[in-house]
Amino acid sequence: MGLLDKEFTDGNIVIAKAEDLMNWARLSSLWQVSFGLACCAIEMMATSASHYDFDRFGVIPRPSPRHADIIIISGTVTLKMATRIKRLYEQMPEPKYIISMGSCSNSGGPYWEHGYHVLKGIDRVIPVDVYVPGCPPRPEALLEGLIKLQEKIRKTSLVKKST
Amino acid sequence: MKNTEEILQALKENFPDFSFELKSDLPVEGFIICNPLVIDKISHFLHDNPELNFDSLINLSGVDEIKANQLSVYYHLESTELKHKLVLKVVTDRNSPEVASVTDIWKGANWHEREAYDMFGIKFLNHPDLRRILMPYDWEAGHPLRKDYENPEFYQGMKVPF
Amino acid sequence: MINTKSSAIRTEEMVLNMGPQHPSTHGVLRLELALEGEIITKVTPHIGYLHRCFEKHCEAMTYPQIVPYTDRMDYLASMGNELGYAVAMEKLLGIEVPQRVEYIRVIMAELQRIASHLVALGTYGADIGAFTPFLYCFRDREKILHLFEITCGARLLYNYIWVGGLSHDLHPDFVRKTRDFIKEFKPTIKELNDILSYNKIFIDRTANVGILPVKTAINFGVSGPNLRASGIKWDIRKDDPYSVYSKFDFDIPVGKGTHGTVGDSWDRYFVRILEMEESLKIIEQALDQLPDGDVQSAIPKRIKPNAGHVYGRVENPRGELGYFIISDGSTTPYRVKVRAPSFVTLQILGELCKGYMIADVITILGSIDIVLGEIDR
Amino acid sequence: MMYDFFVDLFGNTVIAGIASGILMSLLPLFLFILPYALFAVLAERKVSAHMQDRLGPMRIGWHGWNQTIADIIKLIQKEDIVASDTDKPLFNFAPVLVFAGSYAAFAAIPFSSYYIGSEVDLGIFYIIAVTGLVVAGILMAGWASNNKYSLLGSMRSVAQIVSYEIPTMLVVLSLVMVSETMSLHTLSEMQTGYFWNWYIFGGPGFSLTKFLLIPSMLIGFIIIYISTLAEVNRVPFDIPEAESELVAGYHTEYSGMKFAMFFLAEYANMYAVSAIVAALFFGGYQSPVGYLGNLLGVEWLIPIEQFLWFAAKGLFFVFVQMWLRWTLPRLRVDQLMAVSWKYLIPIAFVNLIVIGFITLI
Repeated sequence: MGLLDKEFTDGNIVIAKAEDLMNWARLSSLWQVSFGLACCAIEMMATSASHYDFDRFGVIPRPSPRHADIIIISGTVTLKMATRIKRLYEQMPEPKYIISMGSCSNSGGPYWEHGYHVLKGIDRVIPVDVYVPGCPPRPEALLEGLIKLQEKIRKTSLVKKST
Repeated sequence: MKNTEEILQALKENFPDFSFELKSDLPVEGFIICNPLVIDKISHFLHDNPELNFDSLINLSGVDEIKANQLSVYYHLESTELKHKLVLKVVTDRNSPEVASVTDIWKGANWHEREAYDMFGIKFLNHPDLRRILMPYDWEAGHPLRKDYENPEFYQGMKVPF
Repeated sequence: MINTKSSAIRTEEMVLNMGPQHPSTHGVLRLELALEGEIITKVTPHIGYLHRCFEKHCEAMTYPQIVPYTDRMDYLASMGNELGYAVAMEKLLGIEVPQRVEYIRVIMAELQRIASHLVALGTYGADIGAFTPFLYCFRDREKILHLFEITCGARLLYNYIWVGGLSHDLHPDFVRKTRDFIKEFKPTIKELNDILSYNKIFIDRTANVGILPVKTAINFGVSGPNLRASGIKWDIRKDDPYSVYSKFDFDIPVGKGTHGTVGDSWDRYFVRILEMEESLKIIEQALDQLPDGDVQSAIPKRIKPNAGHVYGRVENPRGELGYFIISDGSTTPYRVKVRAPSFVTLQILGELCKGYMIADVITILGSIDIVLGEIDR
Repeated sequence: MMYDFFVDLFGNTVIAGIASGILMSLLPLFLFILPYALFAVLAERKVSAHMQDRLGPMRIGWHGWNQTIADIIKLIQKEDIVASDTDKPLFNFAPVLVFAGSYAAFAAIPFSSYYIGSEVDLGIFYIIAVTGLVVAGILMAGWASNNKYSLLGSMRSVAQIVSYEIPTMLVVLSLVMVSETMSLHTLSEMQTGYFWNWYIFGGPGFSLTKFLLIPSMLIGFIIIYISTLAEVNRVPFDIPEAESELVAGYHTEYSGMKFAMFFLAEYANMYAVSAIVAALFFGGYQSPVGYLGNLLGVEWLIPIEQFLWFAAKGLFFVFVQMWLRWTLPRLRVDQLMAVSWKYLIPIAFVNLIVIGFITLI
């Protein structure tokens, strides 16, 4: 079980500092599953390549889901593929994050109406952290999505939220 | 280089028992309608005859002609050596569609026929491996490119419509 | 005493499941490999993980609305897909398009061919283990994408070539920038050759692997660079010319078996490099001859063809892309069937891989250069 | 000498043994391996990036210098997945064994004339033997994961390491023949003075033998470099973890810190073999041009200089390994075996005989 599953009832300065360090480490080293689905995967590859260089943010592709922290759903998810993606997601160790890249995986995109074999949004299968709109999103948009995810991770806390 | 009329002539000479019908009134290409159950014999002839030498099947497409209550298959043939082309069409009943497979003549027909089976439910006789190809193997809602196809509400617990 | 019967080790075939998530299946392809040790006895491809119902969409959309969907089939060669659709539709409608449109289409299609081949070559290098050429190829591809971007605003899926015309005229800088690109790109082909094509290890890995004889290739309906690598000069741009290709002077590179047998993986790889050079030649000629005119004058206001059917085809980077369109006289097609080159080409994988090792499956799969978007449609 | 110091201090050999042992074994780990591994992983990413027209990590620390620290802290936080069908004891033990194997090798590596973890007379053979543990660990990992890719990867890896140990041993043997010692410390001491005393240039002294030995030594160096490259599974011999074929090879199923241990072991191993090459052929910790300490008459500067020289030589060879990785494609399994059995072993063997004759003269 990951460290994050334990929550503290009240925060103090030690926990706050440890939390900052852990959040910093997680947001700085988001390893991605090298997993592409469709058109968006090409833009994802372009983002990893020389011109946009995902590696600047510490994102490197890992072929095995066991090594990865983040999965970018890059393209149309079909019903046949959805069960596999769910399985892939389950194989990743906690804490794990998901970026839904492109209209297709957000909501079915251009295939929303007549796509008898298209899943209308990956969030029907697995939880999504950041949605990146576009068909396909430009690499800049994907980078923006990554930065948004980093902001989200920065705000996570080990302290149990009081209700 | 032969045109469709000449090929039709050659076919009629070789297969006096079979019926052929040339349709060339519609734009843009003319085609020959033949019997679905002997299309493999006709294809053998077209492939092996040195004067016709149709060595390549470029395309095979199923079509749902719902108004006539029939399914049809179009074959686009080409000879890379003699550089002529031919379109064949077979028509079969919509309720029990059966067409002879041409996979052992043109191996490339294999997946085309599987796709036609997947999308229209056309059964290709003597096909080595007639399974669904694009849709999941456990898809139960029918053949999606038929005009009267209706999509299921759920597939393996996932909602299908938007 | 040793009982030979009980001491015999039980052996069984191992079935290795490769994909749908695997770094080098080029998308969501699933291969079922039957192995004996590392030797392949049978390969069964399973496709359909990206089946996006293109043909169903065609039956529900009007003719101009289909163009964006064609983009999304072979997403590495969107311009080629659009061109194929436009060629088929113009054949069905019987309309002539202005010369400027045809020239721009050719320039775009050839630039797209280079971009697509760059991805193919780069990922091929990455499959074999050389990662750096992949990034060099993407760097050069980025320059082509920039040219597309100044023309129509999109990087990947353009919706640029319409039935009867184009969505935009060229940017004023386009001709100059394209000439600059050609000048820059020529040395990088040499760089790619030095780092990858003539590398001893690369040749050892690819030469004599996955040999595809011409007869088998034609029987399977293989087309494009894969067919030409087997040593036959078959190119729709020459053999069944469309658009204005008959006006240009260019060669059709074929596989020669330089480092092994004709039709092996190295030939399939190298034919693509030679094709990029030929594409540069075509672009240069087209830029020189580019006529003036209005690119939208021939676009029909309402597309409503007569009942009939047409098979239009173009030479896409991956081979012969054909559209079989049946019209019933309304504004939407009755049936569209796409003859996708990768769909046909992937069938030979089982034939090519038999008796090779796991590593060779990757080599062969990379060399036939498939795009799953087009296979599954 | 550390041991003697503690005997004097405590007056008891047992306590002194334990104390010096802890100090001796912990020192190289904390002072060298971890910082080195962190640096090497970053260097790998930076080197590859700059070779590929990219920048590499830029956002985390100045030019991404904290990148690997973040990676490690993140990996510690990750969930440790043990799939239900794995062989759990082996699965958990394998990364430890792999890391222990590569770490143990550092014990006999002479970092300077004043510091060797453990000065064994059979140093070079100890290193080669103890890195054999890595093979066992990899095989364990591959088997216990219950994953076909892992199994294939580990089987490839074992076949590869076993075949490439032979040319390594043959070259080491020829060096032993020339130098008549198996202790890396003595070997380094022999190559003192200037760079022409290095074994790559025929060894110390000026005689006919030295000049006759130079071509053989060059061949020996090339063979041992290639085979050590294969032993640490680097491109062009990275088939056990071949990303495009076997996903991640034998560590496909490992997550979190266990994966990090494989990762660190790989980089530690890279340095270990580079250090062996440096110690055998490139004068070990000896400076090629003399010491600043001698020049200034400052005795204590010499060990530090020696350490820096040794680190620099090792890192240079590590850099060459990275350089090759990002340049070359990967070989196939049968080709890999062919390189070893058809080319390297016969050449190394002939080389051994030639060196034997030369030393007899």
